[in-house]
Amino acid sequence: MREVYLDYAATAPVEQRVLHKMNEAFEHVYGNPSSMHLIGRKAKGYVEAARESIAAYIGADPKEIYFTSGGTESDNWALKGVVEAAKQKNAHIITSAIEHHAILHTCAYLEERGCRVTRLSVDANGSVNPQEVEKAICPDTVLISIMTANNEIGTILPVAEIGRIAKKHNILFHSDAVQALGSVKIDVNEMNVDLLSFSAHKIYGPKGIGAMYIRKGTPIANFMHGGAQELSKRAGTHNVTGIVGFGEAVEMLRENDAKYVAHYNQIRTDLYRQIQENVEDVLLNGDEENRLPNNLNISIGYVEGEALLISLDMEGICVSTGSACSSGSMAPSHVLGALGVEDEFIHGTLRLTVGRYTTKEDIDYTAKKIKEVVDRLRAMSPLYKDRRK
Amino acid sequence: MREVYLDYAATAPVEQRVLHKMNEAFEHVYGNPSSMHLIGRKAKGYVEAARESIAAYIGADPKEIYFTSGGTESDNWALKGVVEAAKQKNAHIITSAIEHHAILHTCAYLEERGCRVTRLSVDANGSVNPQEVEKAICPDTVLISIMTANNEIGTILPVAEIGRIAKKHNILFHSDAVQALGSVKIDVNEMNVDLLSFSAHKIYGPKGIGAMYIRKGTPIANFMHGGAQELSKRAGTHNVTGIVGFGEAVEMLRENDAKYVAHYNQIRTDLYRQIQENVEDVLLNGDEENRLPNNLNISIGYVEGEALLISLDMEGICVSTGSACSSGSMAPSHVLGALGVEDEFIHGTLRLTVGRYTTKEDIDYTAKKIKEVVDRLRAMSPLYKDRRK
Amino acid sequence: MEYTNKVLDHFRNPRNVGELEDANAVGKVGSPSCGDKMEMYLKIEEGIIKEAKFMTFGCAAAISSSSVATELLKGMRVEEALQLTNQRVVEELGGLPEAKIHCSVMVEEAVQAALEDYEQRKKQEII
Amino acid sequence: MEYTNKVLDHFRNPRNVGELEDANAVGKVGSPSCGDKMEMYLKIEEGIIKEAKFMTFGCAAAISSSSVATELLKGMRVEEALQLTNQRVVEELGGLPEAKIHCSVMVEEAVQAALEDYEQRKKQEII
Ligand SMILES: Cc1ncc(COP(=O)(O)O)c(C=O)c1O
Ligand SMILES: Cc1ncc(COP(=O)(O)O)c(C=O)c1O
Repeated sequence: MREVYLDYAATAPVEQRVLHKMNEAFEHVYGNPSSMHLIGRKAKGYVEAARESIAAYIGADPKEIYFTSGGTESDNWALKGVVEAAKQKNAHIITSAIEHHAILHTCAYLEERGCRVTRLSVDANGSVNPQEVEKAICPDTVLISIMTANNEIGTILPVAEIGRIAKKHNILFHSDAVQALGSVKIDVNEMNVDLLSFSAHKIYGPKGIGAMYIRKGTPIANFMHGGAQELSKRAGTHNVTGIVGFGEAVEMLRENDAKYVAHYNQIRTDLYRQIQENVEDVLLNGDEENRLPNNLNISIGYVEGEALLISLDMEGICVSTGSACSSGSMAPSHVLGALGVEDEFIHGTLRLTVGRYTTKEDIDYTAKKIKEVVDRLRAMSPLYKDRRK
Repeated sequence: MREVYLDYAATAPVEQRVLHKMNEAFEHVYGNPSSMHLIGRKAKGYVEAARESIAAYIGADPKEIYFTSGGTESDNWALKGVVEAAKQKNAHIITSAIEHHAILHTCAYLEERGCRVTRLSVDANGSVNPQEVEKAICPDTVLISIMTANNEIGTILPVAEIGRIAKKHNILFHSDAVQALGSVKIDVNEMNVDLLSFSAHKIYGPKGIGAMYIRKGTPIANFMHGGAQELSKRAGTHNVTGIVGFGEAVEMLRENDAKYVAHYNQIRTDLYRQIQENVEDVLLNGDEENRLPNNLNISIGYVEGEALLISLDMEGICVSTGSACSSGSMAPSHVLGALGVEDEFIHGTLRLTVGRYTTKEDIDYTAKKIKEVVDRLRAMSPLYKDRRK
Repeated sequence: MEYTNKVLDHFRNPRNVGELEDANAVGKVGSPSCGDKMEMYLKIEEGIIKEAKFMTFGCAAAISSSSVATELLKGMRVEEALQLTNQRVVEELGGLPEAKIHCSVMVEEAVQAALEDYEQRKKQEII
Repeated sequence: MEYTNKVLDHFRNPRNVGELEDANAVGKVGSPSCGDKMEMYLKIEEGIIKEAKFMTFGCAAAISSSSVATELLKGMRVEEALQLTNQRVVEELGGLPEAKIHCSVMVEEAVQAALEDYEQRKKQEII
C-alpha cells in the first residue's frame, strides 16, 4: 500500500544531509563542549558553528541564540522567564486565543500564580488585529506573545506590525516561530521581536532540540538551573548532535528556502483544487493569502474528523485532525473554536501539511481517497441526510 | 599523537550499537508519537519499548518513567515540581553540600522564592550521614534530595538508608542518579526513592535526553507546560531517536553491567597504583571503598589543576579538573571545598574517569605523562620549593 | 488511539447502515455541536426486534459501537434490549480506548431512546 | 578556554624559571589558598634590570604571563619597569581569555613588589 505522509507540521523526517552531519558528529565529536580539553573544545566548535548558522539565518548575533530542548521549552522559558524577571505583582501578558498549548497552558499556569492574561480573539481568518493588541496594553503589561504563524490553520500573523507597537510602548515582544521557520522570512529586526521560539524537528532536523532568540539586554530569568552552559542562561549538557543537526537543517533553509516554499505552495494548491473539485461542502480554514505554503486546513461538512483520519490511515494516508499535540482529546481544537467554524463542519476538520518529499502522485492519490472516504462516511451520517432534505 | 579520553564522567561517546538503533529510527521512524496515524503509532511503539527497557532495569513500572531533556531538567523538575505541589509557605528541602549544580542552583533559586534549604555537610570521604538527614527533618520538610553517587569525587552515598528515613517520616525522597546509573545497582524499591534523575549521555547514549522516575502517586507539579505528552506531565514533542538511544543504552547495561564495572574497576585501580608509584604527595579524594568504579579523583600537591589539565591535553590526554560543568571558573569546586582538602593540594585536583574503551596502554601512557608533567610544574612551583626546604 | 481489529472492521464495513422506513422505534441522541449524533431505528414485532439500523455521525468508536449494537439487537426481546449495557457493546468490540467509552454509552442511550419511543407509540395506540 | 599559541609556548617552555641567588629585588604575591602564587626575582645594576627570573604556582595563563614578563623586563630601566602594565603583558601574549586577565595583573603586582623591595633595599643601604 502507498504510504503518504501529509503531517509535516506535526514533525518532518530528518533530511539525509542533516543525518550525515549528525552521524559525523556522533562518531567523531563525542566530547562535552564544557570540557576544557581538546575533545571538549572540538565539540564546542561544532556547537558554535551551528549557533552561527542559525544566527545568520535570522539576522541575529550568535550570542543571542540559546539552545533549548525544543519549541515547548522555548515557549515556557520566554513566558515564565520574562514574568519572573519583571518582578511585578499582577504582571499582564497579551497573547492570542490561537497560540500553541505550550503558550496557552503556560499562560494558564502563570494566571494561577497571579498574572493577568489577555487572550485576543481572532478574526474569521485566524488573524490578530494589531490595533487590538495596542488597545489591550496596560501599565502592567510585561509581555506580548503572538505566534508568527499558526500550526493548525496556517495563518501568518502580522508580527512585524505587532512588534512595532510593542516597541513603541516599550513592552517585550515574543513570537512562537516554530511553524514559521523555513516558510516565512524570519528577521529579528524586521519583526521587531525580543524573543523567538524555534524547534528543529519542524524543519527536517532532529526532535528534542530547539532554540530561543533573546535580544541582547532582554531581562529574562533562567528556566533551567545548573551548570554554566549557554552564557549561564540555560543549564544542561549541550545536545551536541542535536545542535549540529539543527544547524545543518538551517543551512539547508538558507540555501534552498525559496525552492522549498515554491514546492510546498504548488503541491498544496493542487491538493486543495482537487479536493474542491471532488468533494462538496468543504471549507478552508485560515487565511487564504497570508498562509503557510505547506498548510491546508479544511472542514468537511457532516462527517467527523477522527473517522476521516482513521479511514485515510487505512489507505496509508497520514493526516491530522486539528493538531497532533491535542490528539487524544476529541473536542474541537481551541484554534477552530476561536474561528467560529459551524458545528456541522468543525468536527470534520483535516489538517494536511505537505513537505519536501510530497509528490504529485501522493496528492492525486490523497484527493481520490478523500472523496471515497467522505462519500462513505456521509452515507451513514444523519447530518448529511438531514442537510439533503 | 595518542588520544586518551579520561573524562567519561563528563560525557561518554555513543556506543555503536546505540547509534545503529538510533539510525534505524532516524531513517524509518520519523513520525510524532502523538499523531494518531500509522506513522505516529509506529514512533510511539519505539518510545514505549524504550520506556519499558528503562523501567525494567530499575524495577519500576513503565508509567513511572518520564522522559526529559537530561539530568538537569530532571533535577529542576524534581525540586521545583515537588515544592510547587506542596503548596506550602516556607517549604523546607534537605540536600547535601556536594550535589550537582543542577540541584544546588535550583535550591538557591527556590530559596529566593521563600523555601528553606538545609545543605548537609559531608565527612572527609564525601559521604552524608543518614542520621544527620534525620536530624535535619522538620515539620516543613517537603523533600530530601541526596545524590546516589557524586560526579566529581565518585563517592557512593547511603541512599537506601536515607530513603528508609524519608519513608519513616513520610517525606518525599529524590536522588540524582545521573552518575550512578550503570555503575551502582539502581532499584527504586530497594532505594526507597520517590524520584530519580537520569541522563543518557553518561551511559553511552545520546546527549539531550534523560528521564525521571516518579513513583505512582507522588505529588509533583508540571515543569514543562504544553501538549499532552507523557501522561500530560511533561509537554514537548518526544525526542524519539534520543529515547530510542537511551533505551538501547540501558539494554546494554542490562546485558553487561557487571562486565563493564569489572573493567572500570580494574583499569581505574591500575591507574591509581601507577600514579602513586610515580608521583609523591598525591591524595585520593572521595571514599576509597564506596566509590564509583570508573572514578579516580586525586589532588596533586603544589601544582595547579588547570596547568596540569592543559599540559596533559598537550599530550593528548583529556581529563577534568573538578567537574566539567564548573570549568570556566577557577575557584576550587564546591565539592572539594566541602571535603576540606588542604590549600596546597586542593587546586591541583584531577578527575580521571575511565570508560569502556579505556585500555591498559592508555593508562600506562597517562601515568607516565602525569609524572613528567608534575615534575615540570613542580620545578617552577614556589610552593614545592618551600615544601622541600 | 489503539482500536481493536473488530472495531476497525465494524468501522470500515458497518452493518445495518441506513434509515428504516417502517421503524416503530426511533432513538436519536447527540448533536452536531458535540461531535457525534446517533440515530437508532428498530422494527419491533411482538416484543421482538426484527430489524435494526443506524445512522451515525461520529468517530470510529461511535460508528463501530452503533454497528455492533444493531447486530446484537436483532432478534432480541425488548426486555433484553432494555438491559443492553454499554459494557456489553464494548465487550463485543473487544474493548475500546478509555477516552472512547463514552461512545458506547451513547449507543446505550440511543437504544434506550428508541425503546422509550416504542413505549410512547404503544401508549398512543392504546389511547 | 582558548589560549594563543604564544601563551601555550611560554607555558610549555617557560623562559627564566627559577630562583635568582643574587637578586636584589624580590616580589612575591598570591597564596596557595587563592590557587596562584608568583615570585619575581630581579637583578638590577645601575638602574637597569640585568636578570629576571620567576617561580609560579598557577594556571597556564599565570605561568606564561610570568615567563613573558621576565623576557620583557630584561634590559629595562627601573623607571620603564615601573610602567610595565598587565595590558603590555597580555599584548605580548597575543591576548588572554577574559577570565584570565587577573593572572596578568598578578604579574604586574609581582614586578611592582620586586621594585618596591629594590627601593627599600636601596634606602637601607643609604641609611
Ligand atoms: C506553533 C508551535 N509551537 C510550539 C510547538 C512545540 O514545539 P516542540 O514540539 O519542539 O516542543 C509546536 C509543535 O509541536 C508548534 O507547532
Ligand atoms: C550528578 C549529575 N547530575 C546532573 C547532571 C546533569 O545532567 P545533564 O548533563 O544531562 O543535564 C550531571 C552531568 O552533567 C551529573 O553528573
